[in-house]
Amino acid sequence: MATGDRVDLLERYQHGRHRELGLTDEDVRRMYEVMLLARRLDERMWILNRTGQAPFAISGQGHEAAQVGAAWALDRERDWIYPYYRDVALVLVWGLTPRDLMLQLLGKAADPSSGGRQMPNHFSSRRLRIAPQSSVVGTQIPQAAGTALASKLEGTGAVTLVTFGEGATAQGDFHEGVNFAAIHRLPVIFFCENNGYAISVPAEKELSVPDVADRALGYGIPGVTVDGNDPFEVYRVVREAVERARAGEGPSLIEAKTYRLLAHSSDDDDSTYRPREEVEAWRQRDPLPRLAAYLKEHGLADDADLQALEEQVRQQVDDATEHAQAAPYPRAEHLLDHVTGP
Amino acid sequence: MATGDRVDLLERYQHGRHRELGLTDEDVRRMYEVMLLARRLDERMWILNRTGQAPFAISGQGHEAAQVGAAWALDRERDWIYPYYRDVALVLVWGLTPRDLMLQLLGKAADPSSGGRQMPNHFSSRRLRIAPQSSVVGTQIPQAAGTALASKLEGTGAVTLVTFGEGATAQGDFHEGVNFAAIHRLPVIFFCENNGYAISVPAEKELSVPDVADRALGYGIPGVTVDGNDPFEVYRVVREAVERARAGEGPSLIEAKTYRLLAHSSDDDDSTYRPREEVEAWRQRDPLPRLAAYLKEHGLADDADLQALEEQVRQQVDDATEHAQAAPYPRAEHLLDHVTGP
Amino acid sequence: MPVMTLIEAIRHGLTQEMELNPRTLVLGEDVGVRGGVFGATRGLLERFGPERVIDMPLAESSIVGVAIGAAVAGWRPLAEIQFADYIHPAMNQIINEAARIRYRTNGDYTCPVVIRAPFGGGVHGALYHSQSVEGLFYHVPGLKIVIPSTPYDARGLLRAAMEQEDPVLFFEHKRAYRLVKGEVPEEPYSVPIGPAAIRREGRHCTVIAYGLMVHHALEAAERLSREEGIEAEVIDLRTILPLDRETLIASAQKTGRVLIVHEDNRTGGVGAEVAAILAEEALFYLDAPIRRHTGPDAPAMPFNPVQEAAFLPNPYTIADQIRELVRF
Amino acid sequence: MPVMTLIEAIRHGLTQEMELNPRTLVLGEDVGVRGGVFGATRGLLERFGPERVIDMPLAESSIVGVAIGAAVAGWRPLAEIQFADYIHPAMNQIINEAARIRYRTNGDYTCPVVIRAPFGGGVHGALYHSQSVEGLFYHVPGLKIVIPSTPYDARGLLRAAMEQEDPVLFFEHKRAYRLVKGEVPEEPYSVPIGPAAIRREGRHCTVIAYGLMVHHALEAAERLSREEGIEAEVIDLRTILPLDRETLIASAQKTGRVLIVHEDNRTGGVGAEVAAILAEEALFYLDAPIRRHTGPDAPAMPFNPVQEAAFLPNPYTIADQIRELVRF
Ligand SMILES: Cc1ncc(C[n+]2csc(CCOP(=O)(O)OP(=O)(O)O)c2C)c(N)n1
Ligand SMILES: Cc1ncc(C[n+]2csc(CCOP(=O)(O)OP(=O)(O)O)c2C)c(N)n1
Ligand SMILES: [Mg+2]
Ligand SMILES: [Mg+2]
Repeated sequence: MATGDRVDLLERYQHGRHRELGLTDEDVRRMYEVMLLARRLDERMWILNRTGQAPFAISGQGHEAAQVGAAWALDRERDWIYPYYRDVALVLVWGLTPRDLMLQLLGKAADPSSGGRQMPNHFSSRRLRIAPQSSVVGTQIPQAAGTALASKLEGTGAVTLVTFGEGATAQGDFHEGVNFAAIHRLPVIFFCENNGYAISVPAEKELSVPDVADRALGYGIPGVTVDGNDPFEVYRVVREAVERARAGEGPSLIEAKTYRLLAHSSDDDDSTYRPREEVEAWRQRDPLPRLAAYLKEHGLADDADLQALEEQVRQQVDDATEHAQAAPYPRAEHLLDHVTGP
Repeated sequence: MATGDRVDLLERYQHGRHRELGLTDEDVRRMYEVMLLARRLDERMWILNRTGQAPFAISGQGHEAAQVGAAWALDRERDWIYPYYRDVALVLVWGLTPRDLMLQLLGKAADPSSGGRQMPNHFSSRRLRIAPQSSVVGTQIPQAAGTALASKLEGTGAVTLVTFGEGATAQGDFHEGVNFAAIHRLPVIFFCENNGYAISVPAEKELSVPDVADRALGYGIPGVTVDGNDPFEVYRVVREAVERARAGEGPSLIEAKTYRLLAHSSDDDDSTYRPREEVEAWRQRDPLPRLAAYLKEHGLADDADLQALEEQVRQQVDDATEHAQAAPYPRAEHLLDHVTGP
Repeated sequence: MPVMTLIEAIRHGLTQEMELNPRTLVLGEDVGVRGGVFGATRGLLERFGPERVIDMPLAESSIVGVAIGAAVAGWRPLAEIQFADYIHPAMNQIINEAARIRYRTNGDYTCPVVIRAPFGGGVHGALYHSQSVEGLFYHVPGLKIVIPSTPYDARGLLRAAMEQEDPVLFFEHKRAYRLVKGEVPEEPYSVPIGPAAIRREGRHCTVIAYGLMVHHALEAAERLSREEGIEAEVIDLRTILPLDRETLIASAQKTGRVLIVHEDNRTGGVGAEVAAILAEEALFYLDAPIRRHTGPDAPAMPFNPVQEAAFLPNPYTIADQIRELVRF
Repeated sequence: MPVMTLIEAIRHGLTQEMELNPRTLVLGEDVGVRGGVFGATRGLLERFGPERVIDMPLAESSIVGVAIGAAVAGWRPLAEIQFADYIHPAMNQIINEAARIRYRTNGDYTCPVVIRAPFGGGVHGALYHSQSVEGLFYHVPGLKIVIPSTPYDARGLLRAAMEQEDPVLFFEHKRAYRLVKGEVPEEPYSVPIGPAAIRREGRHCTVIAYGLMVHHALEAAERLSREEGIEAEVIDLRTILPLDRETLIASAQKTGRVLIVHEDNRTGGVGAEVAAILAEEALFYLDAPIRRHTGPDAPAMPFNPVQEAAFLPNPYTIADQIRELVRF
């Protein structure tokens, strides 16, 4: 996984890389802002968990660049996403708010994704075209193909982005979904956030090929591996996939190599299965300071700006936390609502 | 699917190809004999069906060379097979008899595979290391990986051959089984009898790659496409796969391109979905006359020998038919036997 | 009104559904050029084209998964599982996904997917072409399960399934496909999901059945009426989930004697729930123990004709059960 | 005798099983270096090596499929499904394959696969980490289903499961893992699959439960005995399939009043079959309608504490039910 270093090198030679990709300065500032918001929100969730205020937390820390890079390549106004539980940054771009996420964390009635029924980070919104997520790893993949089929039939040019970890690619549903999408050249992007582990199981025990992108070979679709901690590279390859998809050329499989900086979830202890040096090495490639450095280097922000942003984000996170804490739980008498319609 | 022609050409230049592969003359005669027996048995099954004596028949006609070529590359004394419903020739090599198959066709108590419980061509024998087959397409694939895992742990060098159609490769179980076997480098051979259709669904609607063998790419294992109507070529590539497997180098995916000469089963009518010209063209490549010609060309048999063989096979088929017809059905009071043990 | 077989009524219904709503999709194995292995989708491809009539790869989980994704995006998928015996690879998508989408989004999303599958035995289909699988699903809140026994109901229930917003399992008895005939209106109509039908009134006992067994029960009841003066009430459940509790309870209270008949395995079958409901709600009206006459607890139906027949309830065995029940 | 929690008894049992038979394999997600997400397999990898303790890819169908293939070849796989909620992708391999192999080969093959899975709620696990799934399987002939409620039984039933030749589903209530403690002999022993246990004798009514609910029922029964003089008999099913009909019938005949308690959804749950058996076999002994006190027919348990608690039977609600039953 030396991609990170390679890109760092490249960066020294390619000043203003974002502009070459057609991203405005404002885009980059916004990207950073979302990544920071996702990170701080996520950190707060863990604090709430560790202080006994939230029974569970699951982390996207480390994955923010991959998510934001992908999100920026899509069209929030018409495209669909099928996120998974690490996609805090992705769904923030898509329109869920910090309050929404905190309401779900605490199981409150106003949680727009599930009314306090689902665990944290189970995102859903019909209005925002965020598909209804479950916890069952892999099931969303054929479903995303089904949504892409609908878009194809409608001729709207809408694209579906479906995300998952590398572990999910061992599931039968991954194969069935990609196979169907490839046969029918559906406008769907299979976006794998490869953090090297499925809980404790390392990639070598989940795959027999070096890269998840190699799996694309069996379906005759493009498979691209990209440094998932570099939002611009991710943006670039996803944008290409989006163009292909909108042009009717079918699906792509994109693998963003990244790392989760924390344990799998608040119930996990990763110290038994991840060497501390490995974690430390990846901390050095944390996408947040990296993008902060880029902002400064390219004159998009100075230390004062970044400080102000931190402050603004902290307020948002505080507000979301307080709002969610004050919000009521669902009522017991609604337990049987929405089982079926009439 | 021009492989057939290519090999026909080759044949003209490679006299005695079987000897180069290490097959004796006797091997080739025996291969032909099994293929012929499988064909005539299969034909009789259809006759019994068409005359109302058997409720169902499902055909291996056209697939015989692929099956016999593969079977010859394995060791009947220690290797395992997970056959599917077209594998009449394969299981004949493995030790099931024409009587056994006819007993199952007619649902008789003495059917050794299932005691008259399963449909025709559902092969099974613990003694012969023929795995217990169901009708559910694809389920045998991870099971075969499990058996190969056992063999690996036992260190016996035994190899597992699992067969299926190209349609089966769309199933999640195909992916999960191959993925697991590839990760653990298990001694298993995934042998696809690609006849171009899953009932009526043509390969282009089951796969998005030209060859089933391409699916191997996603697992980093060898994928080989071979003319399934040429028993020697099949023998050659399977033998290579067997050697790899026994040497601990892991699984292979082999695709034998072939064709079913009849409808999917006695309940099917293929005239709606297969152009007659296509069927006719494949009839020209029928592996049986092709091998008969080879036998004659290489002085392994003359017309009289072939005639005698036909006669001997006819007697075997007659005997099997009469035996099965005379055999009793299972008794109603055994309906609940073998649901579970104590 | 034209007379149709069960399978014709379904074909007629599928065709009309495709006409009525341009967002209706048919998807399954061999549903295109082959028209389905039983012919249920014959003619649809020619009429509605390969965009809306999709021959799926041999992968049941994706048949349902793709249908769910299309439904989530506002389409109306009509998925076919070629045989109920092969619905198992899709159980995760059906139970963990389709059935929970409305609930898990607190009603924001619905998942209107209709999944048809031929089920049942008596056609020499053996262990994997004879299964009854409703017993595996009627325990799943969020689903609706429909099993029509007549062509009229088949068409009407299909309409009703397509009119509402929940996932529906629509099981069609394959031996009834050509055996059962009846009048079917040309124009679209719906038969509501939920209510059972009293197919025959009677005062001596209640027979509760569904699918092909309704016809066997009616045959038994007619014979017993003619020959022995026993008047059995025969109820056709039609909908397995939700069950029509009121009709069942009322009939049990009236006759005091209840026989439940199904082809599916006994333990944990639909009959268990029916018996439980009656043991809760009508206990003191019962003059005889509740009886279940069902497929036995064998994994499935053998191929050979002797054991296949031994597995299946038939008009004679049903008549025997009614006789014993009434004489209790 | 050492005192262990339920999870310790299981870990102890798994370790012993691996020692007792060198053909025993443990396979599942995170069972290796991580020792299982609940710690059930902790220490096994170190002790028995990666050949026999296999971290499987995230693919449940292959976990069971590979286990079947190993069993067919004479091995003894002990598969773990990380949460019962994720057993659904493996339903095809369990129901259509494992459960039918003995039957479909007329006894030539057996399929001795033991599949463990933590189930049940009350741990803020929400819709996908709280499910009870036994109701989806007890309808499947060919399977055995075991749900221990005590550490002693957990160890003994695991031994029994490994001693016999059929596929066994072994469900462990995850909230009971650390909550429930008890004595467990050091040496291997088995508790037979099949018989229920009468955990408390009583004459006023019978409470039938399994898993964690046994403990809630006992708590309710003790309180009612102390405070109100009501003596409830509490039966722990232990084995869901096959059911111990004799014990259930005898107790129902003795007390005349029956309450069935389970966490699983009501419709089509194990309680339905228990009620049906009693309505068939003990009808005229019943002095009150049979009652079921179960999880409601919601797709699964919500995350928020209010609705999670509302979903679950507890000692207070069970006591209420007993009171009403006895006063009927
Ligand atoms: C079908 C299924 N099996 C098991 C689990 C338990 N589980 C939750 S996340 C996870 C690991 C997922 O790994 P990966 O797909 O790589 O995603 P990551 O968490 O690493 O981002 C497992 C085993 C599950 N949720 N669903
Ligand atoms: C899981 C499952 N789904 C559907 C079927 C019905 N079915 C039986 S054979 C078949 C086609 C199989 O095609 P392929 O794998 O290419 O094998 P072939 O019959 O062509 O040799 C189908 C759909 C089945 N048996 N199992
Ligand atoms: Mg991962
Ligand atoms: Mg084929």
